[in-house]
Amino acid sequence: MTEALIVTALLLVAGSATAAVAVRDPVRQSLVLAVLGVVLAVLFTVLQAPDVALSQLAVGSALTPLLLLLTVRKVRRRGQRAAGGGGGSDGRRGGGSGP
Amino acid sequence: MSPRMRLWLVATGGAGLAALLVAACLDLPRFGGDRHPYGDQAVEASLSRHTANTVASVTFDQRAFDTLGEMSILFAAVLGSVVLLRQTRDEHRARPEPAAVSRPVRRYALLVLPVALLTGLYVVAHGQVSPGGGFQGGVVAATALHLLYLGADYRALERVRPIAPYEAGDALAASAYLVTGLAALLAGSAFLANTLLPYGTFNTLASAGTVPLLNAAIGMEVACAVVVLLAGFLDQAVEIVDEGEHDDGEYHDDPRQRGK
Amino acid sequence: MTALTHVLPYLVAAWVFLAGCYGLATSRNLIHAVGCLSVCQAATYVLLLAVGYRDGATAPVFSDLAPGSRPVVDPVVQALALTDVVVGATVTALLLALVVQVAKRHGTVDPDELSELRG
Amino acid sequence: MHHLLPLLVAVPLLGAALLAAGGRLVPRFVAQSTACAVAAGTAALAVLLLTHSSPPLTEWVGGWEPVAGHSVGIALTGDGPGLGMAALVSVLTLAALAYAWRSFDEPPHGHAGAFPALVLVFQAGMCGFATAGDLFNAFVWFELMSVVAYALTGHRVEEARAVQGALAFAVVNSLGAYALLMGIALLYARTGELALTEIGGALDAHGPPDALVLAGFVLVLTGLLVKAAAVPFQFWLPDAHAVAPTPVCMLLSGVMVELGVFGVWRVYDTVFSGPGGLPAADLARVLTVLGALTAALGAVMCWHQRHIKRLLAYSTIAHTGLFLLGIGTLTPEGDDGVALYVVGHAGVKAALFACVGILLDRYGSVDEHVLHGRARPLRSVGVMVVAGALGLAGLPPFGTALGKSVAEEAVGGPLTALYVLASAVTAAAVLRVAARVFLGLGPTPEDAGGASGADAYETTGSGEEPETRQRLSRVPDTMTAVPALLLAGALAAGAVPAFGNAVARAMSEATTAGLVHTSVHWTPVGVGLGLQSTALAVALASVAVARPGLLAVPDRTLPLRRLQSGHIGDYVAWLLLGTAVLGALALPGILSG
Repeated sequence: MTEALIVTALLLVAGSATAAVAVRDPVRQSLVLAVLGVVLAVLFTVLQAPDVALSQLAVGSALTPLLLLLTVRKVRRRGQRAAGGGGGSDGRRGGGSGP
Repeated sequence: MSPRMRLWLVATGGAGLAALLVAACLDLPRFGGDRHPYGDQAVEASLSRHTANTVASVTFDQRAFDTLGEMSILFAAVLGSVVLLRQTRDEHRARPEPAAVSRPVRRYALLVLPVALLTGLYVVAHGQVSPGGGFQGGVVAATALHLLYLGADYRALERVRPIAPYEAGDALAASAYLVTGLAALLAGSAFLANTLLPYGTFNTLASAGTVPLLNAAIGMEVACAVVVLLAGFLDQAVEIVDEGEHDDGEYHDDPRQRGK
Repeated sequence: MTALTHVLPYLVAAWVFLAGCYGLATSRNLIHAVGCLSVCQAATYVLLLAVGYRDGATAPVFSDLAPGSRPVVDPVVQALALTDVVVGATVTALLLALVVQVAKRHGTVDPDELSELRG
Repeated sequence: MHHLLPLLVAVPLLGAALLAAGGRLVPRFVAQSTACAVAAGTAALAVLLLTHSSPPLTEWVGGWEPVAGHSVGIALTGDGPGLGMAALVSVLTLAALAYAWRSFDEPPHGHAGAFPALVLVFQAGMCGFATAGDLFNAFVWFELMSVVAYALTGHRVEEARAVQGALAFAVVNSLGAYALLMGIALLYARTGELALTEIGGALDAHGPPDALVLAGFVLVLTGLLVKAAAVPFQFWLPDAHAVAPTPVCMLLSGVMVELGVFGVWRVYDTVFSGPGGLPAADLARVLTVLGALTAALGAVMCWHQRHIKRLLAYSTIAHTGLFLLGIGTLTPEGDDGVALYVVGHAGVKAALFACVGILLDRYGSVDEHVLHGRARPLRSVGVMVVAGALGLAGLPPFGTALGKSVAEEAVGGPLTALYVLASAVTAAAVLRVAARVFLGLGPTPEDAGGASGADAYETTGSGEEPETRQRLSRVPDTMTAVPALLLAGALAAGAVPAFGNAVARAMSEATTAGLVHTSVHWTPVGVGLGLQSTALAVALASVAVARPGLLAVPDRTLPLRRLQSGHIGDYVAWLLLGTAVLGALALPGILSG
């Protein structure tokens, strides 16, 4: 019984990790990463590591995706303007080495 | 390098590494094996110090020096992201408009907030007897504060969360951990030795000597650190506006739609 | 237990690590790349905890368990993994802070479009 | 005395915490003096411990002394090399903080203490790594110094290059750290130990090495070699070192990279050198091949830079290659030579970065072509740059020269030639810069306006902003005193005979428990080789300045430059390939054993 649980959890981890890499859109990726965090927490519980499972749940499925989403939001907010005004590569780049 | 070339490189290197790792996996002791010399001794050492949660004993007593390093990493990351996400000279702040929150959401958030905060504190306080401790409780408590953002709005969050005290709290918690360690040294024992307090009664809150103290210090450090980290990112995402962005004041996109 | 389950956890860890590396190398978006790096890190948790597992054992917490009554899994790897989780979160935060600044200063988060620092 | 070992970490950390908590309440002056005092105190402590490190100190943190030969605690190793690195780290930290006293002028609003606090945490991480006697603990400090280094590198967030370089640095080094952690987990699975010597003992008890030991070795070495910037893990280094604030560059190039080499030496010596570890021939092959490639690539790329900080960064790569070659001999002489070389190099390289920092703050550029002849008034700085270049070349009696000559004799054969060549080329590049920038020799470069020529695959140094609030009109005394003192230190390391012998004694006590006595002294051959590479450097530099066309063959090196693409995906791909190469290089001994 435990063995079946462990194998299932392991396969889920492998699957969701692969999905997290394969999904190229950062917003979707952060959702998949949240799922990966939950699945990892389940795996750790089955592996009798409740301490790690708790922190993985807090960090991996809440904090990290939240940070990723906030970053996406910041970057997108810039991107909208850049797409509209062509300000993508504005004059504040560092150096004279651009081609 | 062209993407094609890079792919070849990744394939070659990845295949080599994969072969190495698979060969190593086949040589590993089988999964679930019975030989854990260090672990068994750690359990004994934990029981000898009246610590019911062995993991807490390893983290805050036997290998407390690792935890010092880990705490410093967190401390450094907080300091680093404060520096990296600072408002630069070419940026200004735009006050976000207050957004209307539907009543059920508000009620839910304000109801859950104290519960979550208490849960966090409980988890911190019981680190030495049950799973959990400073890290887990700290993150929960810090995240709980951000329910305010969901339930009220960003301004309400900013009122209960002036950043400066949290930054100071982060640093003071780190100092508290260090001072506990130094106190043991001054008392004639080794740095971070768990010899200052009686080991107490097994499986009660007052057990395990200095473990609860270090646990509390970590809990405070983590909670403050997470608050400051999230604040830095929220600031960037919601308030700070640079030249490349919408700054005409018409931007009322509710961050919650994406932030949650 | 069958022979496969004796190594499966290790193989899963190896797979997750390599998948993360692949994503990191081929990423077209720096935010995505940071996500891939945290996938790589997930591999280290899995490996550590798999190494410390013991068949039929329980969690190393003696609050409702008489010491010595049942075997427990290795608490040391759990402490290591705990450290690792926190380290991972902080590194992610710092990397994302840098990505935010890259987006501001370069106007893009596509690594193919970053044209500085060559040669 | 051994109880004081953890203080090397605790004192700077406490200082940093106090600065972070109280930094906003005190004026900048107070924050800086506090930081300097803490760094100086730690340096004094490190030196004090160093004088008591014979026989080597061991501390079990938390008082977990071994019971029946085994401890559940963490071991700290206070031997000569470890404490020597800690002392070097602390002295350089003090130098960097003193240098930043006047020059580095950008505290984030309300965070006057943030920069010095970060530097102190950096110091703590490096000291912790240097004295770690436990593999996982070493990882923790390794990660701490990495995390601080990312933040410090990206400190000037307004600069496009700074944030890009910091990001590349962070991604590559984090991946390396995770590889290191995977390796630790594998070794733990086999041995059930974390203390370095215990892992080694348990490996030996298990029997001859197999694929698991190989994988553990490769993964651990990947992490350390990424830090040491060995080929093909080196790409992050020029990107990061070229953009980091000058005081940070002094620490990155002066000690952090060398700590990677130190880690390789320490881990091999304690974990893999026994019969259950990796055969010596394999490690020698790995280090010789990678070291030779690193030295050659670093030297070639160094020669072809015009961004002066980047040039110095590549010269660090070249010298790291030489260090790897030296420890790759696996002889006591090689170790002695490298130890001394590292000390001398730290002084010289930090001094050179400090001088370039002065150029940046005074003229707002670090481009060799743009600055042509403009720094004539800064005569003393010019003298120091030339002295530093001669130190790089290995002119006796610099500490670099003594260390290099000892290592050269240890490696022997064609590798000696590589030693002479690599050090000569890196020194020649710096001499060329000095001649053009401080003396205005040679024809004015055509692209002195700062625009890059037809070859766009190049990083110029003209886009850099001064680190002070405005360009300096007068160079503060602290900024010139620091490089002068550092150079004097590098000179003393070679000129004071007792120093070399002390280093040799410390190394032999750490490795062979004092059974093999080596002594470090000047030999006629060594002095001859030092003079030879200096002469070569001067000759190369004169030709380059007088006849720029003669040595400028960018076309042939273009493929090499194209590899340095600034693309994070490329760097990760190279890292994967490098791991596979490491495995392949170390494989023969496993197969035959």
